[in-house]
Amino acid sequence: MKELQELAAKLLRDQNVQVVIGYEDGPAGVRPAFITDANDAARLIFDPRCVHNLATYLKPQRKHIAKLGKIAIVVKGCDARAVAGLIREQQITRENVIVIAVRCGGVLEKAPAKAAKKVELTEENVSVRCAGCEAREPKLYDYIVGELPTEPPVSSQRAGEIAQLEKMSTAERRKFWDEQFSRCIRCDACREVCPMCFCLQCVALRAQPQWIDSSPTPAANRAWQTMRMLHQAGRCVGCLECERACPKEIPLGLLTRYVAGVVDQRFGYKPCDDPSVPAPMGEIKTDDEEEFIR
Amino acid sequence: MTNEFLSHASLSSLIAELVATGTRVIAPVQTEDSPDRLEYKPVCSLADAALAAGQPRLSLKELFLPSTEVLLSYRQTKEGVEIREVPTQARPQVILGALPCDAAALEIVDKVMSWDSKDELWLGRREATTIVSILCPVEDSNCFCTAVGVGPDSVRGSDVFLTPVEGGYLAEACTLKGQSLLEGRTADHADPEAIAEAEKAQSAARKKVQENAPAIPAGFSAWLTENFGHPVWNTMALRCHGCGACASVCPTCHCFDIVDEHENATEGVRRRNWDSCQTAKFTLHSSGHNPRPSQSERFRQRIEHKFSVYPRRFGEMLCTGCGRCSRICPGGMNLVEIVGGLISLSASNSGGAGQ
Amino acid sequence: MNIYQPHLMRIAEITDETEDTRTLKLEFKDPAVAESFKFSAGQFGEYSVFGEGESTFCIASSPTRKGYIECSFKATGKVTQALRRLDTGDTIGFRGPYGNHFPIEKMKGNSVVFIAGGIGLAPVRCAIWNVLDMRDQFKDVTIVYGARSVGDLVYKRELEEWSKRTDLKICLTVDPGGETPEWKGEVARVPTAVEKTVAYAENTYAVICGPPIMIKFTLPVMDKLGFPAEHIYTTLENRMKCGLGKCGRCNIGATYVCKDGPVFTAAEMRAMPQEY
Amino acid sequence: MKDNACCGTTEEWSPKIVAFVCYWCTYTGADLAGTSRLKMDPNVRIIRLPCSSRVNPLFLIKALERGADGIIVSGCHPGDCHYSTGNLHARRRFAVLHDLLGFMGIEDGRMTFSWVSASEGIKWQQTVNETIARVRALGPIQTLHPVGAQQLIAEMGSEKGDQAR
Repeated sequence: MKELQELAAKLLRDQNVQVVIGYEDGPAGVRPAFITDANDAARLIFDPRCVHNLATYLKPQRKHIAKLGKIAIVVKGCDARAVAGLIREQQITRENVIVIAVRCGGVLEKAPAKAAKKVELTEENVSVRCAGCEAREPKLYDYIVGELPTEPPVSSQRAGEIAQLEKMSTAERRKFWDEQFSRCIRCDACREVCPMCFCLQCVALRAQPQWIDSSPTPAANRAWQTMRMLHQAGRCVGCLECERACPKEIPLGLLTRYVAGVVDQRFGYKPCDDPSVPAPMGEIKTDDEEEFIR
Repeated sequence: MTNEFLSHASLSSLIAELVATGTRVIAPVQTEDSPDRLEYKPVCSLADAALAAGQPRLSLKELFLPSTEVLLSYRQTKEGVEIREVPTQARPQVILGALPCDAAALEIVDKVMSWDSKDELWLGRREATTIVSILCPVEDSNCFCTAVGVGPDSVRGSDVFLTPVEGGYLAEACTLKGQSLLEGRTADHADPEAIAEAEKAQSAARKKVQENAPAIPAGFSAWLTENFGHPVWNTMALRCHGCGACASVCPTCHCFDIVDEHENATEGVRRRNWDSCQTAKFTLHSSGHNPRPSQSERFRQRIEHKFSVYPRRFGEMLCTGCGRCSRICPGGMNLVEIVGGLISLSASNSGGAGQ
Repeated sequence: MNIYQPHLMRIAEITDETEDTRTLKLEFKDPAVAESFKFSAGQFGEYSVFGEGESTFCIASSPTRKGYIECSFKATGKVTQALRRLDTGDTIGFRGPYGNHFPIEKMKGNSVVFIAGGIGLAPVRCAIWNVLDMRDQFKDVTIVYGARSVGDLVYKRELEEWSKRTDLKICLTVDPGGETPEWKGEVARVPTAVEKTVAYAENTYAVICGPPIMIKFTLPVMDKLGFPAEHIYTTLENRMKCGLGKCGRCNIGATYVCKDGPVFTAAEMRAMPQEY
Repeated sequence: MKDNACCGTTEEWSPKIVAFVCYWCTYTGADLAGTSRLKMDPNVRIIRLPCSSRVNPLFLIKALERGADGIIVSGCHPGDCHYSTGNLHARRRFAVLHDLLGFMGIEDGRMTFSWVSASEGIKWQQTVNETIARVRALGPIQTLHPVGAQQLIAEMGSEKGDQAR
C-alpha cells in the first residue's frame, strides 16, 4: 500500500501525470479515487474490496477525465486486460497512459454495502471471476507494486451456474431469460460502466435505422442484451461491472461468462493483457469448428 | 388528527377485505433470493408483507410512472391515421408499508405533473391510490431525509401513517382518504403508553438520520444558482460513469422520453419511457450539438435540478433523502458527501465565485 | 384526451424552400379544432409522424392567417426525414401551441426590426406576417435576412413580395462566396448587413433568430446601435419531448425553454447560464 | 409480418422463414433450384445480400423478434468466397450467435446456417425443406413482439394490464 502511495505521489510530484486513478475509502465503502495532488496520494488503497474496473475511465467518452491531463491508472489483472483491450482496439495509445499494476489476491464479488474496513476472502464472498485467474501478476504495466498474495479461494456460489443453465431445456432457458429481461428498464447502465463498450454511438441509440427499440419492452430488452453480448464476444474482460451496475440486478455476468467460454472453446482466445494479441472476432482461421453449419 | 390504535388482527382483516374486493394491495416483500432485499410488490395478505423491515430496493415511482407506458396507439388507414388513446382511469390500489421518503416523493412529483397542464396518467394513478406509510427503521448512513425536510416519521404524501407499537400500530389518518380506509377499524383512543412508545420510536429514528447529515440551509438553492459556473463541478463528478442508475432508483427523478414504435407496417404505439439526464443523448440536438457535452455538465444538471431548479419553481427540493442513489452508484458517488461538500463550499465563499 | 394526445392534421401543400428545407401547410382534420385553434407568433408545437416520433418546431405561419398552420423544417433527424417522405394529403399529428410568444401587442405603435439567418427566418416570418397584416398599427418595419448562399434563402416568393412593398425596408444578404452572378442583394454576413441597414430609433423592437453564431455576433452590433437588451427578442431551441414542462430536458439552469420560452429577450439570455 | 397475429391455431399456422443469402453462391443456387423446378415449400422469404459476412446478427435477431419462425443464413463454401474470406468472418460471428441464442433459449432447429454453392440447387432444396420440417415440428415461435397495441390499450387499467408493458 505504502509503495503504491509513494509511487503515485512521485508521479504527480514529477509531473509525469496529472491524475492517478486508484481506489480509496469512501463514505460507504471503497470507491474509485482521482488523485491530482501528491499530498492526497496517501488516500490510495488496494485490497480485496477494490472490485471496480477503473479502465472504464479511460474510454474516449470520459472527456471530463481526459481534460485533467495525463492519467496513471491502478489496475488489477482483470483491469489490465481492459486497458490492453482499449489499446488493442485503438481507443487509447499505450504511451498516453501510465499503468500501475498491483499484484492481486482476488476481490469480492460485490463491494460491501456497509463500510467494512477489512475483509477476508472466502468461498462465499470471492468474485467468480477470480477463479483460476492467470493475471494476478499483470504483464501490462509501467510500474508494478505489492507482493503476490496467496491464491484466492474459488467461488462456491456461482461457479456452477452456467452448467446449470446449460442443463435446462431450451424452453426453460427461454423462460429464465424472459423473466430476467422483463426487469430491464433499458437505463443502459451496463453499457456505460463497461470498459469495452466504447462505441461513440451505440447501435442501440441509432434511430436510422432503429434496430433496437429504445423502450424497455420484452422484445427490445432481449434484442439489446443479445446484441451487446455479441459485440462483447472477444472483447469482454469478465470484470462483471455490468452486473454490478444493473439497478435491476439482472445476472448479466452469466451471459458474459458464457460468451467468454464460447470464444475460448471455439477460437482458443482468453482475454489477456497483451495488446498485441489480435481480437478474435476480427481474426479468421480456415479450420474453425463448423459443426453448427448444416 | 388523533392517533388511534390499529391491531394486527384488524389490519390483517382490512388487507384481506381489500384484496377480496379487487383492490390491489402493494407492500414491501422479501425477494426470493435474499431475505435482506425488499421490493414493493402486490400481496394477498398481511403475512406476505415485510413491514418496516428496511428499504425496498426501488421506490414507489414505478407504480405511478412505469418504466414504459403506452400513450396512444395508431393505425394507418386509407383515409389517414386513426389514433386511440389510453384510458387515464386507474385501478384502485392501496400501498401498505410505504416508507415516508417514498410517500413524500409522490407528493413532490405531483407538483410538476399538475402545474400548468395536468398529466392525467400520473394523476389518475395517484387519485386511485391510498398510501399507508410506516415509521422508517432507517436503512444506513446514506439516509438523509431529515436534511431535505422529510423524516422517518414524516406524514407527507401519506393517507395513513403507522407507528409500530406493542400488539399493532398507532395509526394516524392524515387525509380523508386515509380516514375512510381506517373507518371502523381502529380502537378510538390509543392508550397513553402506546403513544409514549410510538413517540419514543419516532424521535429515535429521527435522531438516527439527523446524525448522518445536517439540514440543508435555506440559502443553498440560491447559492447553487449563482455558482452554476463554479469550478467544483469539473472535479466533483470525476468518478461518475453517466450510467443513470441513480435516476432509475430515485423516487423523484421523473424525466421521460417519448418514442414511437412500429408494430407492423400500419400499426404502432407511442410510448413514454424513463430517461435520465446523465446520458449524452438526453440533450443531444439532431444537429450534433450537445448543450451538456460531458459528464461534468450532466452531473451538475442533476444536482441543480434537485436542489435549485425545482425549489425555485415548485418551492421544494426534488429529493427525499432516501439514499438509494448513493447505494446503487457503481462509481461510489455519495449524495450526502456531495451535498455536504457543496454546503461547506457555499459557507466558505457565499460571495458567489466563478460565475 | 390526455395531454400527450396530438390533433390530426392533413398536409395541404408542400413547398420546397431549399434543397433540404421544406414547408408544410397543415389543416386540422377536426373542424371543431380548426375553429377553436388559436396561437401567437413565436409559439411552437410538437409535430409527429406516426411510427417515427415527434419533433419540435415553431409555427411559421402568422396567427392572422386562419384555418391552417405552416411549419418549415430541415431534414436532419429521424422524424424530419420521415416528414419529408410524406406527401400532400397524408396525416400527421400536432400538439400545441406551446411556449410564450413575441410581444406583438407591446410592439404596436413602435418600429420593428426583424433579423434572421438561414432557417431562423421561420419563427421571424410568423412575426413578420403578423405585423404586416396589421401594418397600420406599427411604425417602420425593417427586415434583414441572410443565408450562407443564395440557394439557402428560404421563403423566396415572400422575400420577393416583401422587396416589392414600399411600406418596409428590406435587406437580403448572402455570405461572401455564396452569391450567384444574378444576385442583386448584399454580399455580407448578417451582423455587417445589420450595421449597414438598421438605424436605431427610440422605441424600436428587434426580433433576431438564426444560428447561435449569428446571434452571438449580431448582439454586440445591436448594442452598438443602441438597442436596449430588453427590446431585443430571440428564440432558443433545445431538445424537447413533452413541450409541457414535464419531461425535464429543455432547461437551461432554472429556465424551461418550453414554458418560459422559446422567446427570450437578450437581457434574459445574458442572465442565463451559458448551457445552450 | 402483420398476418402473424392471426395465426392462432396450429392448423392454420405455417412456418415463416427468412433466409439471408449471399448473392454469389446461395442466391444463384436457389435460382438454379427454381429453374430446375425442384419442389420446395413456399415458406421461405429470401433476402439477398452481397456476402454472408454482410449478414449483421441484428438482421436475425430482428427477424426472430418480429415473428419469423426460423432463419436461414447461407453463403459460399469456405474457400469459395467472392471476397476471399468474408464467409470465414461470418462463420466466426455465427458460431457465437448460434451458441448465444441457444443459451438464451432459442431452439437450435430454428437456425440453419449452411453453405450452398451456385451449382447446389439440390442442396438448397434440402436446406429449405429440412428447415421447414424442423420448424414445423417445433411449432410457432413464441414471439415477444408485437404486443398488440389495440389489445394492450384495452387491457390497460384492468388486472391483466398490470403486467402488460
